[in-house]
Amino acid sequence: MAYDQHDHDRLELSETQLRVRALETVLTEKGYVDPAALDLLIETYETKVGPHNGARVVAKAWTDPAYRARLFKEATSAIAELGFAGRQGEHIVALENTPKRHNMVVCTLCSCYPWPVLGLPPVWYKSAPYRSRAVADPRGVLKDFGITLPKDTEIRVWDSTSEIRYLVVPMRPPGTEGWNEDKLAELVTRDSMIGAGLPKSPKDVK
Amino acid sequence: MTHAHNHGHDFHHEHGSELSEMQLRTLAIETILLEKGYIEQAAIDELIETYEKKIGPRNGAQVVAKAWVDPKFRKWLLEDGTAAIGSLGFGGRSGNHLVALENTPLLHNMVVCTLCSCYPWAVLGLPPLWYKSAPYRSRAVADPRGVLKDFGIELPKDTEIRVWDSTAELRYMVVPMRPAGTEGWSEEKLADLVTRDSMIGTGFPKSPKYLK
Amino acid sequence: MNGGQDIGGMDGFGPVQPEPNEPVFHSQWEKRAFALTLAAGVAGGWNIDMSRFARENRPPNEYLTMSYYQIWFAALEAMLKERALVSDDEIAVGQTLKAPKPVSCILKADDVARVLYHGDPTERETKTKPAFKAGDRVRAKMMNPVTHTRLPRYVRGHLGTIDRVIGCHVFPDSNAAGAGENPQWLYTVRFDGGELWGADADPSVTVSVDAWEPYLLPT
Amino acid sequence: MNSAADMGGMHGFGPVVPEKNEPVFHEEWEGHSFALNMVTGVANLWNIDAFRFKRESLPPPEYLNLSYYGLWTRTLELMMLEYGIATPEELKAGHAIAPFKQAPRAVTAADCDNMVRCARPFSRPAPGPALFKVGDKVRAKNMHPKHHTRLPRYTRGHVGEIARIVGCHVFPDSNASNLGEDPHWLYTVRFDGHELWGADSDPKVRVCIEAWEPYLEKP
Repeated sequence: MAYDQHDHDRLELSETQLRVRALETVLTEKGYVDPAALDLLIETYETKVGPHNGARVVAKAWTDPAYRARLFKEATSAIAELGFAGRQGEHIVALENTPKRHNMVVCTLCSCYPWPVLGLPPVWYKSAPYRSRAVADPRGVLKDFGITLPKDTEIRVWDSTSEIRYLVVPMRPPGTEGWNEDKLAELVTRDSMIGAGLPKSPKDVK
Repeated sequence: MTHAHNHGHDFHHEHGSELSEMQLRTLAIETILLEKGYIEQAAIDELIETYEKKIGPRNGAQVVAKAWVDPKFRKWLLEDGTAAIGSLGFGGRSGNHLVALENTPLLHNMVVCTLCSCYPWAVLGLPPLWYKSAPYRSRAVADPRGVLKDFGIELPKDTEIRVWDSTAELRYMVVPMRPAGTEGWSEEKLADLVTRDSMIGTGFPKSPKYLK
Repeated sequence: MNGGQDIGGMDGFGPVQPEPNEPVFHSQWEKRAFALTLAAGVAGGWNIDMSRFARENRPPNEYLTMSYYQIWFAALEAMLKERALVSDDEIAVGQTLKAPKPVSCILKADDVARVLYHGDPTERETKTKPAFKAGDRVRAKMMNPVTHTRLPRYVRGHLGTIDRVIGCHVFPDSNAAGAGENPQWLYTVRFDGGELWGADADPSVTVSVDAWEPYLLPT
Repeated sequence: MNSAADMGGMHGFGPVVPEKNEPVFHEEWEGHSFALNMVTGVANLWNIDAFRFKRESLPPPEYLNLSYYGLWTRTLELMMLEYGIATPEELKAGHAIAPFKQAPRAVTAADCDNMVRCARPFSRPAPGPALFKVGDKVRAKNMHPKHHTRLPRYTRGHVGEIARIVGCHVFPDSNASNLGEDPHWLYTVRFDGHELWGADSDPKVRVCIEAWEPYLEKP
């Protein structure tokens, strides 16, 4: 009896599926797109580019103070040193979480997201609940992720309205002294680089 | 009290659409309220009959026509809409606090409810679909001239447009300007010129040509 | 435009629901729609601001009901049709019915890696000086254009502080309309939560947006 | 709350499309949805502000996609559930399921006739003097409560002028949450179009709203 969003979605989806196939056929026939390019694009974002890139950046910033300084001064080039650059990451700014300040990234107007370091955004990042509430009630949103910050922690929300893309550098978890970059990178979650999560605890990796 | 079906309210069936689902769901609510003794069937019938047949823009048209011919009534109407309109026997639901807005050559009034669909039922009946629609509700306050264009109306650029957003329980009706060429007409004849839209502010009264 | 996309501060959408182990794409057609959007953009020659406007320029009820890649795909169809590269009847039957129009270039598989790595930077040279410097107080303009803009409604009319002068960047309001890049100084502007959301707001929250100079007024 | 109902100033919904010779109800069930809403009001099962709050609390995609009376029926269902008038099983079955409590008294046609004709004013005795007088400049508070409110978002933070002191009226913000009528002074406040929509807007447009005293502050 209730409005069933699911049924609605299913119907819509099958129709969209058919239209996508039809359009791909026509665009390929007309020579506007190269089918091999399509496959490569999908492969790139499905397997190559993803949060593991960002995790490398964060782990290096945790262990290498000179790199950390470069990252906060000029993130785009510091990140390019590790080979990550390009589409939807032409102008990257790194945001430093501290015990007093927590950063959180959103795009209220669409879904801007730093692709070269985090890959494509998850559905929740693009959803109306996140986009509508992150700017007005970030603490409430963090609760949806099971996170409660101390009341006096400043929360800085960054709404990605231009082509600047933001990457949160979370705080290095205690108990990771002497860890190498590879091991540290395993602690860095995607959500911690958006500001909707924290890195894993060292216990989870040992 | 038995099933609503037994009282001559067999809803039309339209399978597979939102409508058929809404028919069933509305019927379910009605049946439960009847069975539990919250309402009598006759109350439902009476309400539908009232708003479908008895109360409508004809009420408002009488108010406007009287204001056009009777300067004392006009003054009273603009000062205390509820009392003046009440003197013609109109009031009650969605007409407890009525305010009449006077259109002049320099000022055009237009009524909307951006937050829901508040409307002066007592003088205009139930609102038309467009009044309750998102296009009207979203645009009337920001682009009233554009909305008037949707109704085929263009006002002089220097006419002030005053939009009234019905956020409280006050209900507004617009008193349009009396069309020229109606000198000496009776109230009844004048009332025929007064359209619903002219009392919302999205239209003008009919031209006397249409009645002659 | 004040469309279905501009939802910062709106209530009623419910909680955020992260999906454990979310795949990059949820179905085959999403992958194709994604790749088609990127690839066809090269042939179609539109810019990112035109794409954004094509996505948001639909009835808000539709926008808020469609899934993410449905919106992308609908915008792709609209832009292709607008430029007469594909027609409705061709999509309906899934066949080419009209001869292709010549296009200046298409995305070849060999170029994918290079094109993605190079991206599409929006910073531009300028001889002008920025009107504001870090620390300046500014007011976001009260403006409600029906065309594309990147100034969210929830900051309009509010006072903020210039956090950073970013540089001179392509101005989306012009670029989306095909009126040229019209580069403008871009700033990060920080607003206090209390300024945006009223006296009852959480005092520990600030919100920053990137705003082009034409969006800002001195105080 | 900043709900989908609060759509003043939104773009993208398209033109207003008046219907020639529009019937009062387009479907028979619409008349019933309407009448049911009226009788439940007469039966005092809930107050009008609580009903409005429930209606606007629907998720925006649902609110914006339901037809007008579809929205009423949906809200009635939710109110019946919340106020214990029906169970989910009963709504699904479409009739009362024993055992249930009989209502103390059924609403009759005479009650409805009375409701239609007789005044049921929302004005109340004033608890004190009015804070503002006609001609005073006032600012609509920048507030974003999670509860029901009748201060549209497009006026918040803006300066207008008191055009009229209406009286002392039931306060919807309190009434909708069943916290009592809490009457407050009610004013008609007039805003210039420029103030609401910016310098590019039509200089001859003014917008009036009714605002309760707690919505207003000295500018």
